[in-house]
Amino acid sequence: MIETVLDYASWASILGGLFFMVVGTIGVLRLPDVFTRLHAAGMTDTMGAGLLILGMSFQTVVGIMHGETSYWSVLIRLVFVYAFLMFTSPISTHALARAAIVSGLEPWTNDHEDDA
Amino acid sequence: MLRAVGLGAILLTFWLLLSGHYTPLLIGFGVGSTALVVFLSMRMDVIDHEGVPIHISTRLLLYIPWIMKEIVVANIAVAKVILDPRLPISPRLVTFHGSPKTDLGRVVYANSITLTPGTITIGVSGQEYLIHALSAADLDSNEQDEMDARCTQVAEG
Amino acid sequence: MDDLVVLRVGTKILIPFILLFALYVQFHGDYGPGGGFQAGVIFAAAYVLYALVFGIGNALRVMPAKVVYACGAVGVMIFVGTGFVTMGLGGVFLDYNVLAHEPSHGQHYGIIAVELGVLVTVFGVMVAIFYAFAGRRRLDP
Amino acid sequence: MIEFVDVALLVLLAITGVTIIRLRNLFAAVMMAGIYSLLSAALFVVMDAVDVAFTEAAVGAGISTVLMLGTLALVGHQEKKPRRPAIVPLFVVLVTGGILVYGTSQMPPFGHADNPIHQHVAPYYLEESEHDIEIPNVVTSVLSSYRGYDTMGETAVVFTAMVGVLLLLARGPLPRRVLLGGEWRTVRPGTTREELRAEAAHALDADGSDGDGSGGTTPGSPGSEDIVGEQGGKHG
Repeated sequence: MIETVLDYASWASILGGLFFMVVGTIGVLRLPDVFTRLHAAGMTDTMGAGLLILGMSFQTVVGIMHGETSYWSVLIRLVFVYAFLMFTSPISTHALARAAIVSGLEPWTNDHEDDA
Repeated sequence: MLRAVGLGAILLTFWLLLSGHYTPLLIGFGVGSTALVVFLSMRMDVIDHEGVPIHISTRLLLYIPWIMKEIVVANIAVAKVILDPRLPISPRLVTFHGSPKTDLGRVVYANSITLTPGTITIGVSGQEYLIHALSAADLDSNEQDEMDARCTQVAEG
Repeated sequence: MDDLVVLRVGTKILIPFILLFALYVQFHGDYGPGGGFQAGVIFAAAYVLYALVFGIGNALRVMPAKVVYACGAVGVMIFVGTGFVTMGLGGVFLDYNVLAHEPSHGQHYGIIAVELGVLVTVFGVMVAIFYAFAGRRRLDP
Repeated sequence: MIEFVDVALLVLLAITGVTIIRLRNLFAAVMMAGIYSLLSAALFVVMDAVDVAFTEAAVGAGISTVLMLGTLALVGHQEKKPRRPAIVPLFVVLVTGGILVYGTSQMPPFGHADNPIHQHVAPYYLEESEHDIEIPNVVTSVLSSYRGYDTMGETAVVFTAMVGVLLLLARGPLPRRVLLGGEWRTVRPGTTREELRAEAAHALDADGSDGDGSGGTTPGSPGSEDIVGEQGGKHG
C-alpha cells in the first residue's frame, strides 16, 4: 500500500521536475538578456533538479522496503548531490552575473509602464 | 586547532557515509585521506570560522525548511511569468541594505537571495547588496525583511 | 565594487570536500568507477579552484612549482618502482602476485600502488600545466 | 529506445562539432568543447562505460576547459579570418571521411555478442578476474593488472606532456606589473594578494591624496586593476 503511494509520489515528483526543467529551458530561450536568463537557469537548478532527486529518493526508499539494502548508499549519495547542488548553484550564478556586470554588460530593461 | 579536528571529524563522516565498504584497509585509507586533506587545508589556510562554520550548523539546518518553502513559492512565480504569453517582466537593478554583519551571514543572505529565482545577488559590498530582479513583484519587502532577519539569526545567533 | 565574499567563503567551505572526494574516488576504484586518472584530475581541479579564487601567489605558497614538477616525476617512479619491487621479490616486471602470500592479495596491493602512482603523476602534471599557463599573466581575482 | 538515445546524442555531438568549427570567438569555442565532452560522457554512460564517462567528464568538461582558458588568456580570444577558402583541406577531409564511412560497412554489427572483440581476451578477463584478482570492478583489474604495461605507458605519456609544456613555456612565473598606489610597478612572482594589499596600504598612507583617484572600480571599467582600487576606495 504505502509502496504504491510512494511510487506514485515518485513519478509525480519526477514529472514535476521535468516540467520545471522544460519551463526553465523555455525561459532561457524567451528571456532577453543574460541576467534574466540566469533567473530561468536557476529554476532548473533549484526546482527541476531538486524534484528529480526527490523522485529518485522515493524510488530508493521503495527499493529499501523491498529489502535492497544496497539502496541505502544510493539514497545517501542523492542527498549529497542535492546538498552540493544547493550549495554551488547560487555561487555559480552569482559568479556568472558578477562577471557579466564587471565586463560592462548593461542589464536589459523595458519601459515599465505597467508597474512602477 | 579545534576547527581542524572538527573538519577532520566531518570529513571522516563524509568518507564513511560515501564508502559503504568497512574493511580495515579502506577505513585506514579513509583516516589517512582525511589527515592529508586536513593538512592541505591548513596549508591553504581555509580552516577558520568561514571555512568550517560548525558553530552555525544547527541553526543552518533549522533554516533549511523555510528556505525550501521560499524556493518553491518563488519557482512557481517565475514559471508563471515565463509561461505567460505576454512575458510580463520588468528587470531592474536595486541595492538592498542587509543586516548581517559577519562575512558568513552576508554569504548566507546573498546565497538565499540567489537561490530564490526572481532575484540574483550580483555584488556584495559591505552591507550593501546589488540585486538583479526579474520583476517588481519579486522584490516584496516583507519577504526580504523576513529573509534578512532569519539569515542574521542563522549566522549571528 | 564588491569584496568577493561569496566566492571566497564558498570556496573555503567546498575545497576540503572536493579533495576528500578525489581520494574517495581513488581508493574505491576497485569497487566502482574511478581510479588514479579521475582522482588526480579532481584533486587538481580543487587546487586550480583555489588558485583561481585566492590568486596564483597563494597557490604557489601552498605548493611551490618545484614540488608540483616533482609530483609529476614521482608518480611515474612509484609505478615503475612497483615493477622493480616485484622483480626483486622473484616475479616478473609488474607481476603483483608475489607481493603477498596470497596471489589475489598481492594483486590488490599492486593495483593500489600503481593507482597511487597514476594519481600523483596526473595531479602534478595538471597543476604544472596550469602554473605554466597561468603563471605568465596575473590571474588574481 | 537505447538506439534512439544514442542517435540523439550523436546528432547533438555532430551539431556541437560543426558549431565549434564555425565559431570565430575562441572563448565560445572552448565552452562548446566543454559541452562536447559532456555529451560524449553521456554517450559513454548510455553504453555502460561509466569509468570512461567519469574520466571524460572530469578531464574533458572539467579541467581541460580551465587549461584552455588559461591558454586563451595568453594568446587572445579571436580567431583570424582565413584569407581564402580552404578548398584543398576540405577535399582531403571529405575523401578521408568518405573512406572511413565506407570502412564501417565491413565492420561487424554494433554490440553483437559474436563480434571479434568479444572472442579474444575479453571473456577470459570477465570470467577469471574475480578469481585472479578478487576485486569487483573489472575495468580496474584490466587497466592496472592485466594491462599494467599499457597504463604505465599512459602515465609516462602524461609525464611527457608536462615535460613538453614546461620546455615550451616555463621559465618560472614572470614578474608581474600591477597598479599599486596609483602607479605601475613590477612585483616579484609569488607575491600574495595580502602582501600586495599591505604594501598598497602603506603606499597610500605615505601620500593619502590619491585615495579617490585610484579608488572606485566601477562596473563598467573592464580589467580595472582592482587590488588597490578596492583598498583605496575603502580607505578614503
